[in-house]
Amino acid sequence: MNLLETNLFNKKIKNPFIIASGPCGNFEELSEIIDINNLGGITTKTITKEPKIGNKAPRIVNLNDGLLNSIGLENKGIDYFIENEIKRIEDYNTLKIISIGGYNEYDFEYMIEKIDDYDIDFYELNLSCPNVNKGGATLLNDKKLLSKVIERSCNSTDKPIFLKFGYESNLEELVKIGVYNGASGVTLINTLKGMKIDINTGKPILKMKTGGVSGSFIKPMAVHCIYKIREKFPYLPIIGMGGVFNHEDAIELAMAGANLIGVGTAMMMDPEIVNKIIKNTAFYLSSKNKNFEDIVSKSHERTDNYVL
Amino acid sequence: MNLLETNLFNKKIKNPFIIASGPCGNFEELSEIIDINNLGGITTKTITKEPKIGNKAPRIVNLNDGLLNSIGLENKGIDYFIENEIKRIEDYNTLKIISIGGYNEYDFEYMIEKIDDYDIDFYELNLSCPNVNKGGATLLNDKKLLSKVIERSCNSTDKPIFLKFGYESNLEELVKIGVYNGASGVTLINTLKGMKIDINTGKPILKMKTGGVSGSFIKPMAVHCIYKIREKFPYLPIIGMGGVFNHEDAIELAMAGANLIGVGTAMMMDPEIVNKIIKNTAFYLSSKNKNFEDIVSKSHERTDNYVL
Amino acid sequence: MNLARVVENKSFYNYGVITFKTDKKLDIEPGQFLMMKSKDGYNLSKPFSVMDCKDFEFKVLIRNAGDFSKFLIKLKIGEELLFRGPYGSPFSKFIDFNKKYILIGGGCGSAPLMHLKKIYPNIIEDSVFGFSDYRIKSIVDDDNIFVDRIDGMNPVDYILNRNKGKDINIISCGPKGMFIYLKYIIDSYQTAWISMEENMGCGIGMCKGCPVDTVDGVKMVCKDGPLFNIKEVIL
Amino acid sequence: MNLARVVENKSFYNYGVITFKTDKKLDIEPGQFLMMKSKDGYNLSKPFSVMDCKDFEFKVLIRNAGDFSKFLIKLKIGEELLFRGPYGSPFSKFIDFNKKYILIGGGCGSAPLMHLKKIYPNIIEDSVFGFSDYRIKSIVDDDNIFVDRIDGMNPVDYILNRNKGKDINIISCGPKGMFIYLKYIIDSYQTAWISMEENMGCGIGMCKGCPVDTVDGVKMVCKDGPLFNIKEVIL
Ligand SMILES: Cc1cc2nc3c(=O)[nH]c(=O)nc-3n(C[C@H](O)[C@H](O)[C@H](O)COP(=O)(O)OP(=O)(O)OC[C@H]3O[C@@H](n4cnc5c(N)ncnc54)[C@H](O)[C@@H]3O)c2cc1C
Ligand SMILES: Cc1cc2nc3c(=O)[nH]c(=O)nc-3n(C[C@H](O)[C@H](O)[C@H](O)COP(=O)(O)OP(=O)(O)OC[C@H]3O[C@@H](n4cnc5c(N)ncnc54)[C@H](O)[C@@H]3O)c2cc1C
Ligand SMILES: Cc1cc2nc3c(=O)[nH]c(=O)nc-3n(C[C@H](O)[C@H](O)[C@H](O)COP(=O)(O)O)c2cc1C
Ligand SMILES: Cc1cc2nc3c(=O)[nH]c(=O)nc-3n(C[C@H](O)[C@H](O)[C@H](O)COP(=O)(O)O)c2cc1C
Ligand code: FES
Ligand code: FES
Repeated sequence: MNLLETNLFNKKIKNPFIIASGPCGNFEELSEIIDINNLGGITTKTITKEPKIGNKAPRIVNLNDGLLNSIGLENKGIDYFIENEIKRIEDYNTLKIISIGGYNEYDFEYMIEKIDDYDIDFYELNLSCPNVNKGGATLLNDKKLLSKVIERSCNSTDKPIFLKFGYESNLEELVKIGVYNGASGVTLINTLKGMKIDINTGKPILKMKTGGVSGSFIKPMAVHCIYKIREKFPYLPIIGMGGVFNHEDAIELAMAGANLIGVGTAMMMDPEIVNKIIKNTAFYLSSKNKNFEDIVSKSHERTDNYVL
Repeated sequence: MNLLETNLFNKKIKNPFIIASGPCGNFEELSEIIDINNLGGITTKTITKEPKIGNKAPRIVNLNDGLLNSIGLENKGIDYFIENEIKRIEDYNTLKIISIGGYNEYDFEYMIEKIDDYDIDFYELNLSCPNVNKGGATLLNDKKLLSKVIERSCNSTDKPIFLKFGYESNLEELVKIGVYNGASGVTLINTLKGMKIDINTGKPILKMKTGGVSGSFIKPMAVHCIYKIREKFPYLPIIGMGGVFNHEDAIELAMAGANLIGVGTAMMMDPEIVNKIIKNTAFYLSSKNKNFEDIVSKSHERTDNYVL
Repeated sequence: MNLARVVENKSFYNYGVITFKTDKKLDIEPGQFLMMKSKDGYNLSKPFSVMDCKDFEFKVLIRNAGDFSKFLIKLKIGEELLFRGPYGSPFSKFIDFNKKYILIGGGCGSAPLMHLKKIYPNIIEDSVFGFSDYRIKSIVDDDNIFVDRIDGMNPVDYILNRNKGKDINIISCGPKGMFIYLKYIIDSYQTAWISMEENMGCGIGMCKGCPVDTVDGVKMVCKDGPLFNIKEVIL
Repeated sequence: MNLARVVENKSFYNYGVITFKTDKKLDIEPGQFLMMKSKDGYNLSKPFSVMDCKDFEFKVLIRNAGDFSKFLIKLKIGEELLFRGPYGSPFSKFIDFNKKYILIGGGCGSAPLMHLKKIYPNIIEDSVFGFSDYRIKSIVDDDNIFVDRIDGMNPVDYILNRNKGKDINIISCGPKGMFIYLKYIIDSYQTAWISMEENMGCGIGMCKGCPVDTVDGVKMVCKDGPLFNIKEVIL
């Protein structure tokens, strides 16, 4: 019996570990290092309608136990993706999540319509990339536009749609808007905004100045966001991510309420790490005689043993 | 000549290092360890109108290079403060900042009126404590109430008022509201919300579940917030804080735009650390032949050498 | 903070007894604790009771509870760390030197009691130090160490039984569960001092990080304790 | 990731030459790099070129640039770290083995060129390795190491002068400023291959962290490079 197996929307998922959007690109390089079919799922790097050349270098700064990036959603656009990448991705025997980003409801609709007949499982709308000025970021400040984007996207497909948010002051409200407009789940959390200044030059190290902070030290914020949303939405599927580097991190996010666990920055540090996390989580569960699903949302259990 | 000396509102300040609100209480214990008069300034632990007994234990969790706390603004209230503490604080020969927190404009006005005739320098309105449910936290969600609180506070005193905010999605808007209603400066940043779950018990470690994250690993977020506000408000006094443990951290925050530098969590780790930071910053400045004020906002300089 | 260098480390996976040498002459009374941290990183200092102390050396008994205690247990001879203190009120502040005391230690809580026993042997009537790992005997030398149950009893029952009828004054240090049990079984005319533990921030009373509920309101373990009268504490 | 153990560390404050031994037989071509990280912590792996490599051993030349390189320089014999790779295209992919090359190294950029020189001595016409700290000579052994200016010239001018009139093919590795100068002074009929550096994330092309602008659009240093034709790169 596979202790890691889990279910979402009647789909059997081998294990809860999925590749977070971005750090692993579209798995071409990764597939030469690990077997993609062993993963619970994969999320593409966010695809946009038009190609984006991304930001100028430096795009990456290592922080102590964290990472600051300003890739700027570099990608070749939806048409290139469909011509050159979707076929390879269809062939992986794993949950396939397509991450898309855009400026308005038409962008999202356009992309979903182009891609919807391929063998993919979920969409993830990247509503929270801190690295694009005109992009998803502003959607969060314009609730009407946000509602339209979500509604129109959900009307364009029968597939489940996840909304990806970051550490936002009004996260609960945003999730409410999402659920109200038809989203099936949420992905928490995207990177936080951060900056590092080189004190020798007096200049921000990233060419774009501000970037997104990910990695180990955003985990407490991720756990908080996941917990808070799980508390308010007991049955909403949550893909949790933020600072997962080992099975203990993964279990913490699961206990906070994550149904699936995304691994991002850790894969850049060591592309084989996800296999280690899968193996150690399985070992942990078997030593506790539990399934993965038993521990999901466990931190919300009442003392009277009521289980969500 | 004192390279560290700086000025705000025509007050000479010995050096830019001030004790952040909270971690050092009201300096009774600290004054037995270091000479308070050597500091640039001190901020009291946030005082409320009524006494608060704080949250249940555990209130503190160590994170790797960070700290999670849910003290819950434990304090004995404004009356006790005035009867028992203000006299001792008046006697320190340093910049005195009084931090106050409340639920509405009357709370703030009441406290300011009680305290305004004492020998203190600035007020700091704690609008962003993540550890109180009914308290400052909600002020940020109610812009009308927030405006009233700020306006009424500013009308109650001639002393400068700083507004303390955290890492908020709409930080710029909040600062705008503050400045519009008469605030003299801002303090950035308060703790972020975070949680840690003990995976052995499946329960959040803090009794209050969610707490405030401070310490080394919030520095990139602090630098970002300070930078962003300095960019929009070139002349607004900013007290910067968040993860300052050594002179390099302090210089980074100063370059981002901080006029004064608050030290919080680091003082809990080592109550003497602020003296080390002051000494090393002085040494750094003298080796570069610069004043502290020369490096404030340095990261905003254009290549054409335009200095803010 | 002050520097301390490891001069001896007797340890196995769960527990360690580590002796440190410092440059500064130490004056640590039984019941007091030190705040310790590694030289690297930006973590809080953590509280540890002193088990023995003389001139420039002090000894601590460590339970492997998490990252920092694991780091301590793994320290090699010559390696260094930082500490400050001593903090907290010493046992001697509360003790009536005309009385006799029974010491009840649970796990690492035994450390300060062993220190007390060594410095003031005359006031000790009896003692028991309960551990859950028999290997503790290979690193801590005391006749009253018991592992698990003694004659089928838990250490608290055992020692109270053994001293039945005496005018019992207790000093106890250990896990909260032990105190709750102790409070439940001792009679109202008996005195018991307990040494509380709580997650700490500053260790000196300024951060309000280590509250304990008492009949007189919230107090701080680090500054107002760690020793409290069991009747005073709301467990 | 693989484990490597330090077998030799020759270093002073600014630079170090460290030899590692591994369990896995290595096959690293000149020009390739390894991604290295310490065993603890959750930091990115960082790229370092290999300076020499044989069977189970490899050697790197490190400049003290920040936290991780400082950590490397301080490693003691027997200490371990993690690495993966080799990554990046080897020089041999671009080199015309019928031609002769001039190697121009700036600082640590000299490392892969020294490796190339050792493996393919026949294709090297001349070389210069410029450093700013004379102590480098105590840890790196090569006749063509120059510190600062040579006969009043910078290393680039010096070596081009010394080889005037020859059919010049250059391979260069070093700071960006050197490449900008090189691009400015070489003639359009001359070939120059330059090995680019950029802050890296994954090291294998998936994260898009290490862009370099080229006449054919944005490329990744780690996957499409690190060697590029100087004419192709927009510096
Ligand atoms: C006055 C005092 C004296 C102490 N003396 C000793 C001693 O002599 N020997 C010894 O081994 N330990 C002692 N402790 C406990 C010791 O401080 C903690 O075990 C230590 O901080 C754990 O750090 P860690 O990084 O290893 O584990 P962490 O990962 O920080 O904690 C592991 C577990 O212990 C809990 N914990 C953390 N800090 C404390 C704390 N201060 N008290 C109780 N539980 C905590 C956490 O919630 C967690 O569940 C003492 C504590 C106090 C307050
Ligand atoms: C293909 C390749 C090969 C390299 N080979 C060597 C080598 O053989 N020896 C050697 O000493 N160094 C080499 N480097 C550079 C080395 O990777 C960086 O110096 C190292 O990552 C710095 O890490 P740090 O933690 O010490 O400093 P950090 O604190 O990370 O950085 C210090 C400074 O260097 C900058 N920096 C960080 N990473 C890089 C980078 N990858 N390239 C350029 N600047 C950077 C930062 O922006 C900062 O200004 C190579 C880099 C690349 C891309
Ligand atoms: C280099 C890099 C690129 C990323 N690109 C994307 C992206 O294209 N779309 C997206 O939704 N999230 C992107 N993210 C965010 C991650 O998917 C993830 O939400 C975040 O990094 C937190 O998880 P982690 O700590 O495991 O990395 C990126 C993160 C990194 C570090
Ligand atoms: C234990 C603790 C108590 C705090 N109490 C207060 C408080 O009462 N009022 C306030 O405005 N900020 C409070 N803060 C926030 C700090 O003043 C500061 O904004 C924050 O910790 C970031 O700085 P640091 O990383 O240097 O600690 C507290 C922080 C800590 C760690
Ligand atoms: S630990 Fe700070 S008050 Fe006790
Ligand atoms: S470092 Fe990730 S693409 Fe080059």
